[in-house]
Amino acid sequence: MTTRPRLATDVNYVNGLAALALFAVMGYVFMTSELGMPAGFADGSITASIGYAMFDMLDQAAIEAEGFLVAFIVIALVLDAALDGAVMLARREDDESVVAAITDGGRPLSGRESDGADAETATDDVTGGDD
Amino acid sequence: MPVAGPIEALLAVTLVGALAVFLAPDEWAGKLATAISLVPVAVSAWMYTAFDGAGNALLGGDLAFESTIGWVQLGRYELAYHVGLDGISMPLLLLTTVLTTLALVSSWTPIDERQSQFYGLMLLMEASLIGVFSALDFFMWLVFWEAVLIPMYFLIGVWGGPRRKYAAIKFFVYTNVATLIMFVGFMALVFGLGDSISTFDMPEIAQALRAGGNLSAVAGIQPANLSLIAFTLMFAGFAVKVPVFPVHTWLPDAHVEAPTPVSVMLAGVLLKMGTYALLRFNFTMLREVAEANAAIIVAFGVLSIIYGAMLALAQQDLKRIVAYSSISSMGYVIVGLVAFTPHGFGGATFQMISHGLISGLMFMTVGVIYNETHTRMVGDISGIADRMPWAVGIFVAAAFGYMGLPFMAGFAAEYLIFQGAFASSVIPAAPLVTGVAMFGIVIVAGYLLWAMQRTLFGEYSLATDYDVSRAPVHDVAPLVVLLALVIVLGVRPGLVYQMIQDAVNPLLDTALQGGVALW
Amino acid sequence: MVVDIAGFQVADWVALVPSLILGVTAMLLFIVDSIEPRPGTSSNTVLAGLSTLGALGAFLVAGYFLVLGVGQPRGTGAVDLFNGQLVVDGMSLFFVVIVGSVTALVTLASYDYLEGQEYQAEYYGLVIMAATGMSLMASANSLATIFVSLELSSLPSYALVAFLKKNRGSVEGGLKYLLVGALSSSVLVYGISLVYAASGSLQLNAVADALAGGSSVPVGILGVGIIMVLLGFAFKTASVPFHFWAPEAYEGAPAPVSAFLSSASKAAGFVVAFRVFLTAFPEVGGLAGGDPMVDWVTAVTVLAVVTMTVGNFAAATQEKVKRMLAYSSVGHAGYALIGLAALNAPDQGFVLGASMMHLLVYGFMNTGAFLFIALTEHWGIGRTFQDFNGLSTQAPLACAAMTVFLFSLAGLPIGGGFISKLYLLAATAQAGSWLLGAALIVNSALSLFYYSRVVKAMWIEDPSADLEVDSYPSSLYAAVVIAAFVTFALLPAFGLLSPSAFDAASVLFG
Amino acid sequence: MAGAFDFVPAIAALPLLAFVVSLFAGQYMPKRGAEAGILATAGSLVLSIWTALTVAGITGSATSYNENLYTWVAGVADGAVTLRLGVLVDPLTALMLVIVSLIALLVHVFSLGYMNDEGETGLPRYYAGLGLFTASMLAFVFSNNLLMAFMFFELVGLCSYLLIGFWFREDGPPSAAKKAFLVTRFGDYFFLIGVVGVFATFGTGLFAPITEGGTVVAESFPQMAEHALEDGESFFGYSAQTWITILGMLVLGGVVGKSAQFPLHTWLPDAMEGPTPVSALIHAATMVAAGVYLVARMYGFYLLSPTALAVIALIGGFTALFAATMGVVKQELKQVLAYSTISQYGYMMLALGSGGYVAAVFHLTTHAIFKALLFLGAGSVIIAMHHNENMWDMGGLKDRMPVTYWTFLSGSLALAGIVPFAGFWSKDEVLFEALIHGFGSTGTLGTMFLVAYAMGLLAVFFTGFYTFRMVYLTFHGDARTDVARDPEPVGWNVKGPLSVLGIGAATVGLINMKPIADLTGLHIDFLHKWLLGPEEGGWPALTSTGLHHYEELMHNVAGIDPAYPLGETTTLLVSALVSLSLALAGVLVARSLYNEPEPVEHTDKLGGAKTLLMHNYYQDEYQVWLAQGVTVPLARAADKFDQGVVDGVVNGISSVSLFTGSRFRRIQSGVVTNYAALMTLSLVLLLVVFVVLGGGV
Amino acid sequence: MAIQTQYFLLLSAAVFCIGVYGILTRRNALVFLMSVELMLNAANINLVAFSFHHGNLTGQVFSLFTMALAAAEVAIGIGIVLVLYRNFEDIDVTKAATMRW
Repeated sequence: MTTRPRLATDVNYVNGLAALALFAVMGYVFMTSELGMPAGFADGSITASIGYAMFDMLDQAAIEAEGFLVAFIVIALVLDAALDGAVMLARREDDESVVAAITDGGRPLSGRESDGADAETATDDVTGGDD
Repeated sequence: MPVAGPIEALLAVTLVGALAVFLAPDEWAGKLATAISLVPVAVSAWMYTAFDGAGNALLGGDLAFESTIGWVQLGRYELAYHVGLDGISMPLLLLTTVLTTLALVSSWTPIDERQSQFYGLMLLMEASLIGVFSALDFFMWLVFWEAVLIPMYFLIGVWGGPRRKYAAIKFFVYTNVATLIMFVGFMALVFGLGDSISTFDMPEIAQALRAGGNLSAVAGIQPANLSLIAFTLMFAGFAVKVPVFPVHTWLPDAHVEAPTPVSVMLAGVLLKMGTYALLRFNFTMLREVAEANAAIIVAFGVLSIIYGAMLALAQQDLKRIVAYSSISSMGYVIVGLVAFTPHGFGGATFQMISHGLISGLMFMTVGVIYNETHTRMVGDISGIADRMPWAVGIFVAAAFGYMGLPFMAGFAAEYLIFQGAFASSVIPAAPLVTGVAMFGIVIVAGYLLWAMQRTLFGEYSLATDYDVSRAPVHDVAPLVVLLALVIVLGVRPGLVYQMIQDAVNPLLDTALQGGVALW
Repeated sequence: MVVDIAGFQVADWVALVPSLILGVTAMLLFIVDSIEPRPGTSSNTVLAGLSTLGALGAFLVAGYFLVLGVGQPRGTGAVDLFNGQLVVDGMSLFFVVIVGSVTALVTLASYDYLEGQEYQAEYYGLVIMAATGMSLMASANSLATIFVSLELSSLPSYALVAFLKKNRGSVEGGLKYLLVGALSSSVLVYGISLVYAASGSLQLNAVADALAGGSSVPVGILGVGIIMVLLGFAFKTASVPFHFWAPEAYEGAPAPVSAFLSSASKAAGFVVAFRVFLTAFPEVGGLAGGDPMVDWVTAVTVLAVVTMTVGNFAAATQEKVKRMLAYSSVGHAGYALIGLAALNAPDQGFVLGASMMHLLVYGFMNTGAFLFIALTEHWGIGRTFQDFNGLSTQAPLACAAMTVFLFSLAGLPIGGGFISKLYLLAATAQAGSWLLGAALIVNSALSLFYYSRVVKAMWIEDPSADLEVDSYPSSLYAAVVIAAFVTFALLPAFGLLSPSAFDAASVLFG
Repeated sequence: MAGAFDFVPAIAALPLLAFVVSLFAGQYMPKRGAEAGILATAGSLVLSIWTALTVAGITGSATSYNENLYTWVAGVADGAVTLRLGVLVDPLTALMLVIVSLIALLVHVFSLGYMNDEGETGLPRYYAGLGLFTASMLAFVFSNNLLMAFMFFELVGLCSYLLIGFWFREDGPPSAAKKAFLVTRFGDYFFLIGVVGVFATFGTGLFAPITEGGTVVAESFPQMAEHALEDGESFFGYSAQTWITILGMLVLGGVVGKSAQFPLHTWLPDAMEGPTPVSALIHAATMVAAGVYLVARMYGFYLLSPTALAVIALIGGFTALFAATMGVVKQELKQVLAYSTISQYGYMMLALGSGGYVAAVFHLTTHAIFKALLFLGAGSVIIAMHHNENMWDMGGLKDRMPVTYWTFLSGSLALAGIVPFAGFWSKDEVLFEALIHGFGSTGTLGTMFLVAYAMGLLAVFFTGFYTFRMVYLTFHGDARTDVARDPEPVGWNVKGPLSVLGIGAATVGLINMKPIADLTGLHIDFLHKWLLGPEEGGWPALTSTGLHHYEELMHNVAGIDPAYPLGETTTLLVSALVSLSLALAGVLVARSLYNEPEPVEHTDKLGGAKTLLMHNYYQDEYQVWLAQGVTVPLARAADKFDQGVVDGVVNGISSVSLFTGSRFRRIQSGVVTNYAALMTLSLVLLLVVFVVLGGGV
Repeated sequence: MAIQTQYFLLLSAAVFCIGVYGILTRRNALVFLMSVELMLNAANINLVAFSFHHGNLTGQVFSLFTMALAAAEVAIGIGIVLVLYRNFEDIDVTKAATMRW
């Protein structure tokens, strides 16, 4: 029962090798790439320019950037949706009674004893799976 | 051009009829479907008498009952509803309508559950088959071509024998793959024609290909090789439908499991789709490749004939015997086609008709006997002639028809094929090859006579526990009609052979050069 | 800025109306949700009706715009909005049509499906929000916009998959979807950052311009970026190797959500992929001639082959219909990828158009198939193939519809799937991509096998004694039947939409 | 003006009508369809005689007739042959028409006694079969081209099948019917190739050219072959000579099958399972003659190929001897007759092969009469014996059924070749022709003829022996069973035909008493003149089926010439004496062995040869082995191959796919960490392939 | 003297791969989410660095959006982890493996 992060003792190091391999490839590619010297920013307030860029007021920005107004509006929607979704998921029903789980039909599932749920959380009748 | 011609009427009647039959109660679905199917028979019979086509549909001949409607614009290509008949498709259309009606009548006895679905599907199949034989736009043709599979799948799967599910899915997947392969081949040709072609109109494509020099490279493949590849792919695809050795194994399973009327349609009409397509596509559009590879193609034909017949010889199940012999019979068509002679083409086409009738007759007769005995195994029945004299009489007649008895349609067809193939300048060592192919007529006699001796004659006995009596009239009536047709066509092949010749002769008009041999 | 739509001089943002309709609907649903007196008291009818209307509106307006020529060469030409952050052209409208129609079907079907469930307002809100994101993806023309709109479609989807909070399958599906999604979005955003590193821009046309220079482009960095971006989209389209979420999410999710994700979300993923790769990277991929800098065409070819193979082969041996459909959905992603793979063809618009048409038809047939699953879940008859045995005796209409879906998915001429699949095959032939063609044939055959297993169960097998269907939920039925009708009608009426697809596709190739 | 020739098609059409009437209405007729058959065959006989008279010039000037009447398949394109049905009437045709319709009529009448009076069921089917057979046979006879001949050749085969298998409820007849059809089908296979080849080579199958006002409008294929030979053309890569030989040999396949020549003779003894009238009509007098008739019909073609002639002669001579030896040990009446039939047709082949055209036709004629007689006589005995055919159960029937005995004796004398019965004259001429041509022809051809002659001569002895063994066992001595003591009486419908034929067997030889004619100088070789034609020049040269033409060809092309080692008259007499004395020797041996009250089997004296003969030289065995020991296992093997390999591949692909699928789905382990690992790995892989290796760096 | 941009790339790659490593080796759902955050931030490093490299602010601005998104993602993520715990009594991501193959 993990209720809080602990130092993991069952770490799967073998999988980790994939990450190392990825790093090796990426590192190789990056270090062999030819990149010129940084151009650096033009003079002016970076923060203000960021603000202008966010609202598509590019003509007022000191440092050039693309407009991000659409992204800005959309990110608002994203946060909205995330909030809604998170609340929906997190909310605890007052009523702890079990709602019929629609995806599991009323008939026994074949071939998978462990499917469905424990007796107290699901209505599934997992007896006698036929194949 | 008139839009509502007789072909449209045929399609409409069968489709609407199918719908009506689906909704009809089981009790009279069979009668209703039969009644509906009489309309196509009448219409197609009228069409036969009013037939005014001339020449080959794909090579600029005059089409009968032609109509064209724009359908879909797909990228650069224009798809159209384009139908019409020539001397090749008219007899096949007639075969379809007649055989469907007879098959429907022969269903009355064996089909006793889910009848409205059965008869509805049969009519759907008829509609698709009519489409296959009349469509002249490749894509529309393909729609009908594939649409045939769907009713067939259900007809075998629902009403078939013990292994019906296996047979149905095998038939389904096998022929579907074949279609896809063939499709790639044809599309490669269309793309090879490049800008000169902006439709899928088969006549246009065929004429562009035969004009020569219109092909250009596709994806780096040079025109000569392109046509060889296209030919190979299309041949492989159609060969499954025919079927040609070694892609025939779906057929016996499908036949054995299918209920009798479905076997009748399968052997009688569906197999002809394959040879019809071979004739229309491979041998019309890519004649030069076919000629260059005649040796290989004829080898497949001869192999199918002999091998199919040998397999038939080893079978115990009457239906299986007829099924394998269908492979053999269709092999003759291949040999006839590849001969590139007037009688070769004509005989091959005539064989499609005649085999359609005769194999339909054979299957129906076996079905009639099965209806009474509930077995088809050679060892289980003997002396059935004692109890069902008329059915057995027709069986004997049908069997001799199958063996190629003169004055029955089969002899005319096979003789013409042999005549055409013998004189072929395309087939290497044509006389010898023809002679080998002809040996099929001996083997076919062997297994049919053997089967008849064992089942029909001798002392009466039956392994299954059924009381055998004379077959009901509505079982025998279709047999009589078919037998009559077989004899009429055998005595007077010209009834359809005239128009067939008229349509196939243009195929030989121009000599084409430059076909690449596979090796 | 003013554009001419059907003779009216209107502001250019009008072209965005379909997406706006969806966005506004989503907001309305949130409002309904927040003003309801107690959670769950809002009328199901109002919610479902509102969302269906919104989706339908988006669909109709987008379709109407397509007819009018908005965003297309014969009409206004592509409408650039917000300095190229968004673009409304034939392709975007085409995909909004797909998204809108699928969403409408899904919300219609959900009316019955959600009966008695809590959080209905949230459900519809999230669906429409995700749909908004998808419609924006269709129009997004900058990597930034693409990323955020992609997330707008993803985040609600995670929640939707886990919507059945008490159902372990649903939650597990949601979790896997979330985790794989999170991983994928970080890969995507990392890829975007590398593309930015190579080009200095996020706006697609600017990226293309920057990369067209050639010599000074750090090809290695760009290559890593492109591959990562590709994989980011692979997640959205449920393509190998980022498809792992799909079988579980589709299986666990409520069936309408599965329908939604496997049809609309996939289509949206494809439109983004099409747009990014064909607007920003054509020269990099060598489409303009010459050697490719980063051969993403071949990469996509490999992914397409592997995707269709993995999807179909795994689907072939499933026991549960829904999971089979999930895998088949992966397989179809592989088919649609042909649009980006067989680009060696002389007529590239043909290839891409075929892919787009396939996604359109797929939208209807696959949605229909999953909604049929929703129906069976509603009936509670079980999920395995055997559970469907003899279902046609109880529900012939629904089974007939399902047959249409499955056979159309398999590419038989009973629905538009026939033509679209053959067109994809033709595209491979034209491009000479024999590998793709062969893979398509093999997989198509295999798919016919497993699709017909369902058909066989429904029509051929005998029903078990206890099979009983006691209700015929009208809206679910309506959705299934409409989907079936459209699937079927797309066979003869394929030509109504295909010119739009081919035109829109051709435009992308200049 | 409607002459006889306009009614020739009706000769076949009448029995065809009888077929239809018997089949559908026979069961409502008092004689179950026999009426229709008798009327029709009587009509055919009348028309045939009228035709023959017309040909002979009795009803006007002598003439022949050759017209195409029906276009079966019209070849539209260039190079597409047109296939027609037509009528050719020349002396040969006319003669054969009379024979066939006469015997058909008699057999129909006889059947009233054999079938109707015996209370058989299924008689409409029987008479329908007879009617169809008669129609087909007659149409075959007047066919004017090879294809038409083939078509009716096949139809008579069908009728043979149906009639042999008439008693289908028993096991034997259906099996025999199958064998008969199958074996002849095997021969017909070659025949069909020959037909196709002839049409492909010459574009026509006409036996004789069609003339119009003295000019040829359609050439015949023997003529075209002749021209090709003269012009040194080549066909299909072969010289004309070789190709003609090939075609001739192919057609010969059908002949050998139908005329029951070695090695395809095995079906005929089995065919005796059929009703005896059927045996008489089909398996003795007419259908079996079809093969020989065909060779005679296209004799102008065979004369172009000495090789083919030699083969024909050898087959004929060998078969004559071979079958005769087997006839020696048979115990059943009809079996003896069956082998005798095979043997006699061997003589005809011998004659044809060795240039004895007239002799062959002569023997064909006489044999038709006396063999039909013998079979009908046997039928009469069988009726009397309650369908017991074993000669060892008979004996002493002479006194109880005198009509049968005397007519049978007449037939037997004819068969044995005892002067002056019909068989003597014809058989003698056959042997004589073979002899003189054997001496006269050059090179190996002459040697072959002599070999064939020797075999034929030897067979004469056996013929005399088995014939009279049969007569003695059946009619002489004491009755050996109760049935034989009290045989069932037979009616007029049996005796009538027997009488007609019995007189015929005694007298028909008079039509061509060549030796007498040669000795006396009287022109009584009527058949020779009949075939030669009424005038000195024979038939118009254009007809090309006349004897005159054949004689030219024999001399010019085949190199067959007569030579008389002992002088013409002496040779003739010696030849006749030798064959007659051999025949008499055979008769006497039979008499000494079997003409006693209680004859016993002497076959044991043959030692090892007995087994061989009883088993028919194991001909059946090896053919059955070919069918069941070779073909069936081969078919089974093919079936195994098909199920296992061809279909196995199909099923294997499916299994492999599903197995692959079941492995692929294991990738989806359900553990999200594994997914992440796989995603990472594939990312690495893609990066390596498309960035590092792909030239990106 | 600005630092070579390549080293920023290397750094971001390192951070990215550490994130991947975390995902691959740890089973705790929350750790999984944290690792994803690391990967997102690796992208941010790139964006900011190349913003400077190219001399435009596009990357910088975009990095802000990335962060916002990360937050949204975590919100949903936490929600799902919550229901996961309620259903499986655990937040071990490998435990929720009832659906497979």
